[in-house]
Amino acid sequence: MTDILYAKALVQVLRESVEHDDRVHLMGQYFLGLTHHREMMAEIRDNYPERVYYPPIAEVGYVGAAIGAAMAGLRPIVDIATASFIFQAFPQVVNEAANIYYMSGGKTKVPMVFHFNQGIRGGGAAQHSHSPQAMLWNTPGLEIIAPSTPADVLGLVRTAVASDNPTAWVDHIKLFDVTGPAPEDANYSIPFGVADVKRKGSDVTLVATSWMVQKTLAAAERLAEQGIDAEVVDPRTLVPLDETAILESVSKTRRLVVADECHRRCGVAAEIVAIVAEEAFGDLAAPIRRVTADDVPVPFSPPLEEYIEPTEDKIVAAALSVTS
Amino acid sequence: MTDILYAKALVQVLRESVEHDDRVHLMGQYFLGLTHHREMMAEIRDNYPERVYYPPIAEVGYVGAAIGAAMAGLRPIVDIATASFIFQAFPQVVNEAANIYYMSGGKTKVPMVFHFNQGIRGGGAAQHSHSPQAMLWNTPGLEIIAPSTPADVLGLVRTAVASDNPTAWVDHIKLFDVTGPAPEDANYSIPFGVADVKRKGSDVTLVATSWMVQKTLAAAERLAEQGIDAEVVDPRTLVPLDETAILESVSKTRRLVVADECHRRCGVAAEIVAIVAEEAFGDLAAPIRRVTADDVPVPFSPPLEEYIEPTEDKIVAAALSVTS
Amino acid sequence: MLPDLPGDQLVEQLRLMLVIRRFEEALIKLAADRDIGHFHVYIGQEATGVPALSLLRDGDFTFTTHRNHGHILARGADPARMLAEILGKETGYNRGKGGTLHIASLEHGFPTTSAATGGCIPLATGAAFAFDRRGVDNVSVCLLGDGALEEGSWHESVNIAALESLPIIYLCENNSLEALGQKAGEYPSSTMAAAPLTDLASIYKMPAIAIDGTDSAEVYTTMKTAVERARAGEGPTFIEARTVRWPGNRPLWPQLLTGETDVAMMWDDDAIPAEHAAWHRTNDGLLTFGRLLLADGHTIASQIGEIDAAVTKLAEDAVQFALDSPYPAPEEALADVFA
Amino acid sequence: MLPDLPGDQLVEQLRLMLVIRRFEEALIKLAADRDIGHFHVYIGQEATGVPALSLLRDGDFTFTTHRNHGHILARGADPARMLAEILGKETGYNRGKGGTLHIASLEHGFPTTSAATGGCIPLATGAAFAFDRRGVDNVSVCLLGDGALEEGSWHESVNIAALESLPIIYLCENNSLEALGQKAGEYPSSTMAAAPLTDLASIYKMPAIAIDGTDSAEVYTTMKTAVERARAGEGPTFIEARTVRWPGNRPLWPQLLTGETDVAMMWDDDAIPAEHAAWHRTNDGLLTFGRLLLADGHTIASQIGEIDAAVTKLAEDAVQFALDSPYPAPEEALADVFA
Ligand SMILES: Cc1ncc(C[n+]2csc(CCOP(=O)(O)OP(=O)(O)O)c2C)c(N)n1
Ligand SMILES: Cc1ncc(C[n+]2csc(CCOP(=O)(O)OP(=O)(O)O)c2C)c(N)n1
Ligand SMILES: [Mg+2]
Ligand SMILES: [Mg+2]
Repeated sequence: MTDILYAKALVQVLRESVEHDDRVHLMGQYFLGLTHHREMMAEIRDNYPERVYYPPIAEVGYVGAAIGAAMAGLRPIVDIATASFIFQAFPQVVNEAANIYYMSGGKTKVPMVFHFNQGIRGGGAAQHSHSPQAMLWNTPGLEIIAPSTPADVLGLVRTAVASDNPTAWVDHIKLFDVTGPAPEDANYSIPFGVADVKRKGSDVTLVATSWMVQKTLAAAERLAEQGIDAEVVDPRTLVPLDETAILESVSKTRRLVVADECHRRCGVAAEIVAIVAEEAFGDLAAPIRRVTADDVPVPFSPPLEEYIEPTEDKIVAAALSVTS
Repeated sequence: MTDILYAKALVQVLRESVEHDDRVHLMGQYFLGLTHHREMMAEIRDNYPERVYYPPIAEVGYVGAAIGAAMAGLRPIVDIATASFIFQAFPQVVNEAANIYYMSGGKTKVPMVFHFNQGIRGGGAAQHSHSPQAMLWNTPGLEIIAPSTPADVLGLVRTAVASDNPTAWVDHIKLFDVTGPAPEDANYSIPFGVADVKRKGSDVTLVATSWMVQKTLAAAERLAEQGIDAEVVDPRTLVPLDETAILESVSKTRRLVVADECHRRCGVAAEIVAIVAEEAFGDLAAPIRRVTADDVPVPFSPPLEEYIEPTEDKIVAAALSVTS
Repeated sequence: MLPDLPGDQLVEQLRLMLVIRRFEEALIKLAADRDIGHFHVYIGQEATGVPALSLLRDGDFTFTTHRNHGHILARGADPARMLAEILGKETGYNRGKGGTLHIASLEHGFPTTSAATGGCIPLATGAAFAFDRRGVDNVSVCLLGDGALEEGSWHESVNIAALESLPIIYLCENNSLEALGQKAGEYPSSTMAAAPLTDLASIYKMPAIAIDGTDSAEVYTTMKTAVERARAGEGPTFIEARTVRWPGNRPLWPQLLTGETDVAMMWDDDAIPAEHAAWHRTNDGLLTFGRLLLADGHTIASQIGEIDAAVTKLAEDAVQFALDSPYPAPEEALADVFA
Repeated sequence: MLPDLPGDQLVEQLRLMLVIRRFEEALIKLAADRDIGHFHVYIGQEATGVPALSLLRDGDFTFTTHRNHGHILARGADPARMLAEILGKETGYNRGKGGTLHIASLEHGFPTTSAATGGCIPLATGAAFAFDRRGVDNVSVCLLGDGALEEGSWHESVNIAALESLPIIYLCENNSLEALGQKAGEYPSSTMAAAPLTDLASIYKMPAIAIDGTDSAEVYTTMKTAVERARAGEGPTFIEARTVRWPGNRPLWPQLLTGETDVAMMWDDDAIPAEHAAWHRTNDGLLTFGRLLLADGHTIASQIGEIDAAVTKLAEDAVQFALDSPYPAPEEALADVFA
């Protein structure tokens, strides 16, 4: 295990996927968004120029083409860049890719990955800050991964590329700068549906995904200073979801806070709360709390953006409110 | 109050809207889908031909045009026909209409209504059976109405047409055949954010929306036969939501079942459960139950479709499970 | 004119056209008796689909629409399993999960069928992308209605196909010419400012050809050139096949206004009823095809009669098979969400 | 050539072009000092926007894109409130909620600005629909980049505008001709098989004209015809204004590679630095416009100098105003979701 940058791990797993399997093609190229890391993609572009496709600004066209290509023998990893642009591709993602295998009676496979950079990024304003994962979770037929560390992006993307199903790879631009240990074993992969307890604790369960895992871990340290021992559970994949891990943690701590960057109404946090309210009602000793983006379009101005964001402070406050 | 068919009430309110306000234009014309009621639309088409626009098969184009028209002095009621086609228009509905007023700093209004027929309709299969209201609820900036009776469609649509905000009108083809009393007062309208207790009861709260209200009322009758007195709460508008009415009912019955036709994960039911789990934790005497569509694409075959649908039977069973 | 093919292959094409015709007629009759929901039939377009798709081979992919029955039958699908699917039966091609809108059969090169207008276009383009990148000489055929050209997915996809020189044929069946449906207050179609429709492809620098979709020779020859071009890596082609809308073709509730087709109309003018005579005489590509076969001596009336009897039986058996087949077990609804 | 307008109006157009130039320069300098996020500048396209939008009047609507600053300033917006918006301040046009991507000012006819590529096209078409149905003679102007023509929303909307004969002008600023960004591994643009781009409009049966976007007379005359046509109810027009991409125009991080524009380059060839001489001599529409004004005697060097000093001060004051302005109160974030 050596420490590695998330952005580097991302490029590494893309490069290896292209290297090891002829069928893997990258369609779109803004995997690292327009961050200063983006030039790292050159290593793939330059070594495998015929495996990287630069589409027109035509999301329903090229994302749909990736779906068609998956049925015809490729394993595309299609990049949608800013998650907000997935709406342009929704007819193909939601109404084609998700349905094909089922609709065909279990015959036609769609082995592919949709990558996008979601969330409140600093100045993205209303049209470039979406977290579409709740909408995708409301769409049966899509697997969903949400890595939060360099090791997880390596391990989850390897599994996603090997999967025979369309898999949405929820990524967050703010993660690119995170450094962490990553296994060097080229065969290391993370099975879908296995949550990771990123911090053990006994007083309160904090469930978080993607970039919010990083914020929640920081919040947990601050809670520790106040004598509260928080457990941080990262589901890592929303579909399939490791309900057991969440329920076990809640049965131990009897308290739950869910931190998630989707808008609140019908967001990812709503679903996790609903599962616990249905399945672990008797275990709870306090109301559940959601820490999410407020239900307003994301504003541009920095203080406004920060006001509506789910922050470390808000996670700490929520955890305190259910433990005191 | 005379009894009137839902389909008739729908046409009546559309016709009156066109009649009373020059700015109202219908864009698209499948308000009654392709049901046998559809010819009732002729009364508007024939009397106000210049107020009904027949668009090409171009959802992002004409739905977006309705949004543009709303900013420029019309009050369009745009029909998307089958709800599944709203995905084609998502870039405009989710990333334009919902954001414009906020993004402009509270200056530019978008007074319009989006109509669509959602849900499991019998043979719609995976691509024509969507219930997109959860996704729309996850999109701040849209008002959402979901009438369930002839009176409600009259009263809610009147308010929607008068509203200065973009409003999604969630409709369900199966409602068209429902008959019920409707006020004859032409000024009758229903304020947004006021739930309707469609049946008073004390043993269990059943929250339901749109077509599920009808099924839930039938389920409540069956529960009554078994000695269980169910209260049926119809929020009528999801945005704004009358949380108080739901919480008050739950504080009385201490039991909650939510019936909704969205897919389960991150659906409308998840949100209502989450609200109650957060706000009324202490009031609950039993786990909450969701009755929703199962998380599979909607299958074509009749017995399969029925198997995954939220049915009257399933509502009864869920209510029994939390009351016994 | 007839496609330039040996007589036996032409007779086989006639047989396939008749399979489609008798299948759709059987379906309409079945629907008159019971509520099987809505569906769209291919009657009147057989002379486009059969010759065009006869040029495909194993590994080629075809993407079709809500109006898919004829296309899939033209590639040799089993009418019984087709009808079973339409009735939602376990024995159907999709084991009941797809229904009429989504019939898929990988063995016949139909991986998925989208009933979202324009939905098939990016998918078909992507399959061609895969063939190109894999370096195989398979082709992708995108069958679309004229209405689908109104969708943005058309513009975005055709641009990609042109830029990447993909092995795809966009075969647009323009059946709007007698837009009965429009008059009846149903789907308006061809709400398109661009005319001719070939402009919608030629501007992207690809061959774009309008042909008479009831002229099987024209269909065959044009498609042959397009398929060869695609296999040779020379890029996409757009073909607009113009057909005359069959009088019974209500968009959702087709009716046998013209009656069941009497093959004797191929050789016996007296068999043509006065009502819809123009349709039978000049617009029905299937009848025209039969007449040409007869005129060129590739077949005789009695052989056509025999073929027709056989395929009529096939269609009847298909109905029986579909009716007799069981529904899938309800809990099957939860299976096959993921591979 | 110069637009056929009185001298004072031409001088005012020069002033507006300089407002834009100095504004964008000030912004780039400001961004060098502090992280204000990314933005897109209009430098090099002033000779398109200013004459084109000078033809609009009250009640007309303009829809622009991520590259909106120049357009809104051309219609008379206050540079101070523009810059305040770009910094997210309470005094900005959108009270900080929009930022550079979404500047909106109803007073100047900009109801909303979409930064989704192609997002403005249906909206602009819809505004024209409203003008048409309301029977007023206002027009809607849809400003779009060449890249936006790759989106399906283009095709769907232009078809609607053509069919309904809507009062709209699609003014496409093609700035891809020196696609520096593409080489630098940033946004590839103009990934379009159709060429010329006017084909993408003319097939829908509307006038579609390609012009030199640095030739203010051509811009003015073409736009005048289009606006008159639209006001008269004669339908839409497409104009492709070709500009040469300004050397400093990195898509997201523009740099003052060509330095701050020295207006003396209009009359003193020695003021032109060797590096980027071609740019300054022939490609920069603003300098060309100034030279023509001088040649035709509509102004003199000293007047240009005075105007430039005034607008430079305006830009400096705008920066100061923006910096001095307060941010909105954080809890303002929750306001104005609904009217
Ligand atoms: C995205 C979308 N919009 C609208 C529809 C409704 N619809 C079903 S068939 C049809 C007409 C299609 O016309 P065309 O493509 O010419 O096919 P045809 O039925 O004429 O063969 C329409 C609009 C749909 N299925 N999908
Ligand atoms: C739907 C969507 N896809 C992609 C983007 C990312 N993007 C922002 S600007 C841009 C280039 C646009 O090119 P063009 O329209 O020519 O405008 P220019 O910047 O050249 O003026 C792209 C692709 C976006 N904003 N929206
Ligand atoms: Mg058609
Ligand atoms: Mg450009």
